[in-house]
Amino acid sequence: MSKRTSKKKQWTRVDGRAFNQLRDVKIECGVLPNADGSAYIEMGRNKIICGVFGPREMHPKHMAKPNEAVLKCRYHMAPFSVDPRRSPAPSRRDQEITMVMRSALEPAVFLERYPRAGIDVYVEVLQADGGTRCASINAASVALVDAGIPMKDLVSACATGKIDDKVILDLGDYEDKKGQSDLPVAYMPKLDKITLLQMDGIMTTKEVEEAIKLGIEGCKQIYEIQREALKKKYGIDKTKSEETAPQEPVAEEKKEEKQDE
Amino acid sequence: MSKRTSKKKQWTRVDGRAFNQLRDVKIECGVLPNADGSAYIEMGRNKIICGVFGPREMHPKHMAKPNEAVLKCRYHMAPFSVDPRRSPAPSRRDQEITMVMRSALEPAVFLERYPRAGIDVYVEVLQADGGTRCASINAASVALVDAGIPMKDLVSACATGKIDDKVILDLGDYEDKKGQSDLPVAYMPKLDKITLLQMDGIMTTKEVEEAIKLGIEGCKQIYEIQREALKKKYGIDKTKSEETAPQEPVAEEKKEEKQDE
Amino acid sequence: MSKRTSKKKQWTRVDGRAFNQLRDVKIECGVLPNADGSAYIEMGRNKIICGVFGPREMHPKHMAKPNEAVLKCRYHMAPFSVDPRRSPAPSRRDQEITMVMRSALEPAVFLERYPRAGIDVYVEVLQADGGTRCASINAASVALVDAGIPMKDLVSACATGKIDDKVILDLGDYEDKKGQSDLPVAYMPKLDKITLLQMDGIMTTKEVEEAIKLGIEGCKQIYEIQREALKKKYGIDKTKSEETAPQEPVAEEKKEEKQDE
Amino acid sequence: MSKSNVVSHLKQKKINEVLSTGKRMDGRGLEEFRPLVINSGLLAKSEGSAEVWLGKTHLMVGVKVGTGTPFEDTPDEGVLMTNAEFTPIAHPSWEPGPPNEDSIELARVVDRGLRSAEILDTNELNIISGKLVHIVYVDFYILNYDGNLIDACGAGAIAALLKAQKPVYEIKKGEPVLTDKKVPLTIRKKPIPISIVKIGDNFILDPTADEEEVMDVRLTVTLDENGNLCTMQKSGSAGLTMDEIKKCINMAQAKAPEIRAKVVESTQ
Amino acid sequence: MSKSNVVSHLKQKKINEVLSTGKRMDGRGLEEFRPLVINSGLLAKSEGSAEVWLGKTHLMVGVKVGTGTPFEDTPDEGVLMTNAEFTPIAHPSWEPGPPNEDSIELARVVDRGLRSAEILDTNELNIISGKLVHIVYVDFYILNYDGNLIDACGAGAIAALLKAQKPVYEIKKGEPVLTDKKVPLTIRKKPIPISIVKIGDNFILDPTADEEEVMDVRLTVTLDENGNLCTMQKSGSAGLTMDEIKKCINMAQAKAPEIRAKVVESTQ
Amino acid sequence: MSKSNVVSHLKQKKINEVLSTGKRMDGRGLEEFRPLVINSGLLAKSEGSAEVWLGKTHLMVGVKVGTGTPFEDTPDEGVLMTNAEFTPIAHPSWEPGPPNEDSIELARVVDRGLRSAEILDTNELNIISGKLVHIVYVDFYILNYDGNLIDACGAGAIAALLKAQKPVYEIKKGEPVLTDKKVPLTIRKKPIPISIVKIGDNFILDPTADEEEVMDVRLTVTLDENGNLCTMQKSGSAGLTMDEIKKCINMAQAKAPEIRAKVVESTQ
Repeated sequence: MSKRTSKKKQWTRVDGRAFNQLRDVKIECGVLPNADGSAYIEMGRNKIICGVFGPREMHPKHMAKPNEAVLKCRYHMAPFSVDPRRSPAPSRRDQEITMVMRSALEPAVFLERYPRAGIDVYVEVLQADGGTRCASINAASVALVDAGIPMKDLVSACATGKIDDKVILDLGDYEDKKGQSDLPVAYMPKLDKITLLQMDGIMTTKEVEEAIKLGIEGCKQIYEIQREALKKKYGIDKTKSEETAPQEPVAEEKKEEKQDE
Repeated sequence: MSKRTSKKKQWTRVDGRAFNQLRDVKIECGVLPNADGSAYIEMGRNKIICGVFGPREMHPKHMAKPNEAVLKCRYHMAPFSVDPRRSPAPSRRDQEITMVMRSALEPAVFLERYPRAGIDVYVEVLQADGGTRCASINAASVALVDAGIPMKDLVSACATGKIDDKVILDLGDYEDKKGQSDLPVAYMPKLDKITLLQMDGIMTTKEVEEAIKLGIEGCKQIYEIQREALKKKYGIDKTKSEETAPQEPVAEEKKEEKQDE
Repeated sequence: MSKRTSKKKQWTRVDGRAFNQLRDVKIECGVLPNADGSAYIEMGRNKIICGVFGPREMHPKHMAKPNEAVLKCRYHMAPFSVDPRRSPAPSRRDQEITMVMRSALEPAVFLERYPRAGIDVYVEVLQADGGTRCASINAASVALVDAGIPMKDLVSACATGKIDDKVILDLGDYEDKKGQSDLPVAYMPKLDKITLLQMDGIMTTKEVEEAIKLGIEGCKQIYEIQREALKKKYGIDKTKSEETAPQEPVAEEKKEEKQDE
Repeated sequence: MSKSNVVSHLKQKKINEVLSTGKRMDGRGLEEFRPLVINSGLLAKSEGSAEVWLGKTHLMVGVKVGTGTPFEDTPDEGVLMTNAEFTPIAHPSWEPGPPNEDSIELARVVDRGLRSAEILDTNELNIISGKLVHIVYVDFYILNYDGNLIDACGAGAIAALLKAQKPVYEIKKGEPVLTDKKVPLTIRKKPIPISIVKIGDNFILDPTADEEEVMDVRLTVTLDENGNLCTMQKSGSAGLTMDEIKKCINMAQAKAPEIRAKVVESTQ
Repeated sequence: MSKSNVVSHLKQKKINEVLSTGKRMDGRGLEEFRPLVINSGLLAKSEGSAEVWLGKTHLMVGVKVGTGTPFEDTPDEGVLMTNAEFTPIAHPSWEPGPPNEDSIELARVVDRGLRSAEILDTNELNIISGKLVHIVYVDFYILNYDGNLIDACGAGAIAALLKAQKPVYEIKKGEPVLTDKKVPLTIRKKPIPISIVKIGDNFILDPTADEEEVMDVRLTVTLDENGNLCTMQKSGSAGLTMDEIKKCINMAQAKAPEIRAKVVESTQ
Repeated sequence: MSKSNVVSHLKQKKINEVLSTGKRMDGRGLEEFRPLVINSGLLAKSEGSAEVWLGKTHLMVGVKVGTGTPFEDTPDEGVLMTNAEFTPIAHPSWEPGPPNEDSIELARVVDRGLRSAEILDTNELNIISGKLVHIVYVDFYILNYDGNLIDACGAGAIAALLKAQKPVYEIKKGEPVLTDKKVPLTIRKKPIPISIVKIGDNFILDPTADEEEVMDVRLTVTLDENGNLCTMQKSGSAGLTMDEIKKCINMAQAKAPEIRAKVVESTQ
């Protein structure tokens, strides 16, 4: 660790990225014909697909809430997404990620508009390359908009971490494993709120603050990519405003019609 | 395989049967006092018992169908039925056999006469000797009649297979394991319809046709044994006709009384 | 076994107790703020805690009985209660103990006073030292009273066993493992009824009778300790009578208020 | 086995009335068993087997002898495993699925009787110390339920084990080699469980399903051929006095030799 | 796939009407497949993979090559394991959870086709006799369901296996040592399943979800490149005559080479 | 922990009113903990143990040291396993059964704190490379739930581990032999989790069950004795600003040494 300063100049990342550079991110929305909303994301070598169903009747019924919709999430990995092959049964890690993903998305959704309903957000990881939870949140956020769910903001997520005592953005699989710490962040850019924050490994308070700030910068870049993906499907904003987040009234009308069926 | 013709003359089966000869088949009906209908079959060394319950209230209720009864099946093997001992938990093979058994029996049952009801067909394999799915269908078919369920026809089943490039009837356990292919058939003789058809192993189209025809011949023999078993319990047909399948009006009356209780 | 008579004089127990002497027993009641009733017992090195909930709505509803409450029990061991660590999933032994515990407590409870209700008795073994089922029943009995459930009598339990052909009271872990037989007894002293009786190992009829009588003596001692524990929480008996079992009318009133809420 | 409904209440009343005359619904005396028929050895693919009828109660017992690693604390001892399955054909109310409380109690009580009697010589089941031992599985498979499963299974277990054989392994260069030979298992005891059921003031043996439904309490007493007790198990939601327990033990003592004789006879 | 409700009944009526004109709801001919697109090898972390679209049916096939101990009775043979997962994103009515009856049938039918054709040389998958063998996992992952999963998965399995590689082990002093090398799996056959569905009096290929919902019966016929049958599987609640079965086999014989050609093409 | 019903809504209103006065329902200051009492080493049959009371929250921590085979990629390292059980005695609404989402999060957050701090020297837990290692199980057993389980379990884990011992193995002729000796585990760090809960505009420490029921968001910060962060975990259905996060970290920094001191004191 004493080599920190001396090594600074020649320090490079395994894939040649700058410390504050994201991996390539590609998002496509509306990829699942049977889902109400969907999105596919590639973030580095991560390949993740998300389908959203709802608002629909809550199942099981006794879990419904009288004054708001329940956002049900499920983070799941394909057996062939990792090496060696994994069992399709959910692990404790999967269940924890399911929880934090829900907690990252809930603040962005107008749940109170659909009392007694359920909204299902299902994430399937087809290939994992470090930072799957952040990539999943990015896809889920776009899929929710695609499903016409009224949102307060998009949720954008990416991880930061520390390697060789240096705080860097968006660790890939290889960096993840040799990193000193890992700090995933989800962020709502318009509302300026952090909705996911986890950390493992040893960091000083200063490093944590640095890492969160770096993470927020990353999230802002992802936010633009998410907006582009939505624009690509739904066309240029009528308002020509900065806003690519869902036009709520329209989305709501769409939903109400749906419920009238 | 080039030896096919030269070997034809001296070819014999391990148990001395002719190529188109069934193993000994013994069926007894009404063996379970607590079941609405039941049958026990020995087919070679197979020992299988089947109990039928219903028509009765469908459980769980939400699985009931508004315009017909649901035929629920379960194929299950005793831990001591095979060597080495097997776990009592159902395997994927068991679940597949459950499916094809249901699909083999459904065409023969007047399900539309009992809307919202459930009919349970439970098969328990006490000793397995090759061809358990066919033996199970034979027992189940008799047990359904014994339960007074109105039937369009009996379902009779037996397997054919290929050994030493020769198509033969009703493979026993030993033949099953060294056979080149296995082709179980279930057949409704009066209606001339095949209700179960599976095949594994390599066969030409011609061999498949030959095998199915041979299977149908076997089914017709089993049909007579099934009829005898029913006659033995229920006495000689009043109609003196060929028909030993259930006299539907009687069977229905019996059922209606039952439901009035 | 031929040494029985000759060894009688110098025979001693591993912890120096007399043949008819209990291990130290300590019972405290009302230890769980969230439970309707609770008790903690130390019996030798056994450390067991019991919580009672109810009478409350039966869950699942279809298990409710129209003319009495259902007494649901659960005997459960902490992973760290034994050596080596055990899985938290219930074993067949746990399920058997659950059954006999319920069967030991039921005769003492006025179940008919709470039709359709459920009463949950949950036992958690924190440290096991032989005789956990008896210690659990002792705690559960006190916890039921603490919950205000009207009782016909307290249930007191302890095991007897045979070591070196000698019948002794309240076997500890070490004795349990080298003993020739084990005979747990639960007993209602006022009603003079045995509500739990199990035995394993070889015993003559005479030895069994001797063992049951010795067990009853042990139960009577435990009964006093249970009464003391209840007195300590609820103060001296107003009636100054022998009875420390619950004052039923009071207990019932308390319950009725509860149900009116 | 709940007594909660009206039908059950009427059944209880009727059964008690008949019992008070010293007879049973089916005409039996209070301590009389239904016909017990045991066919042993009829399953060719099991190392031992018995088919048991006790009145309309009908079940199969299968004994399979496999191999496995011994428990760490008993490296030289084979293992006995007992399991009961309540098949859905045995009773209209029995659902398919994992073992329930009743089937666990059934297996446990019979199992404890076999273990207490040390019926098998577990050292004889050793193949290679610490590495490979025989595992003897005794599986009960209930085909029709009409009460008194413990006694029927207990009797069937002895019959099936008496006929059971184990394959012989030879050790060549430290490795086990399976031979074609089979030798009978050594059966050291013949423990027989007898269940006594109390209904009202009456004590009866071999209860039917109806009698079990309305019973107050049951005591199962397992006895070996020396008249010693191997296991006891009380169940049901009532208590018993000391005198009642003595009475039950005496009833079991009187009946066990008769059942044991039938078991032995069936295997000859 | 119940036909119990009114909507389904109307759908059935409509589909039958259109079929009687010799066409399908989507304009296809009765024996015409929807566009089949296969991208193989796109998952870098799997030893083999294929993404399959068949119309709106969309799925991934992942092949992973791991190691394990062989089965006792085949100590020199590697193992092929097939599994299908119906993800909840694939259809609004599919719940997350353990495999259901349909996903088990799907995996079983494809698996039986691969096995019957002896697609892999299991001896080639041996590493150390009796101790270590390769295990080849073929996992189907359904992303969007619009019917005919068996044919789509069957085609995808061949594509994924054709591109799959296995890591090479060297044996040093009797111990296996993993090297950096990878070699392709030997694929000995290319069995292709073709499912024929009967609706009313019409036989069609490549059914959509709507067509499967109202079908009377389905026959799946798996064929190898010699035109031999490897597997058949009838499902659905109706029967078939001998002539109908012959017709189905002929339809499958006619279609399989076209599908096989697309699979092979996709891997080049 | 749903806020959906009327009772809960009134509770929320009431709690907010009191918080706005700078106090809590039970009279505590916003950053004040309830009394923390830890009894360590009281379970004689565990290798380490601690009983923890935090107000009415009551739990046991048991440390067991067993053995097992190491993971393939870390053949020289022992294993730490953490598990939390929510017993049905701890709260009227807790049902018996397999671990739920909350108990998984509890175990995971504490576990990640211990791992990040590299609390155990996993190489010290090696017995025979690639074959046998110590496995250290830390089990949390919740006996009464009144909020703030993470902090209570985190403190209890350190107390139990500080007192824990592992049995000593000697290697004789390449085989491990268990001796009578026991030596303490080397505990390299003392990470302490502090959970900050936001209700309305107020940030509080050590929330009760009622406060957790109405909370907007929780941030758990685990700190080692150097003031470095080992783990963070945000949960709850609201977001936090950067400034709020800084505030939370500061609150945790200020409180952790006090809790750590109590833990250490309890083990002396």
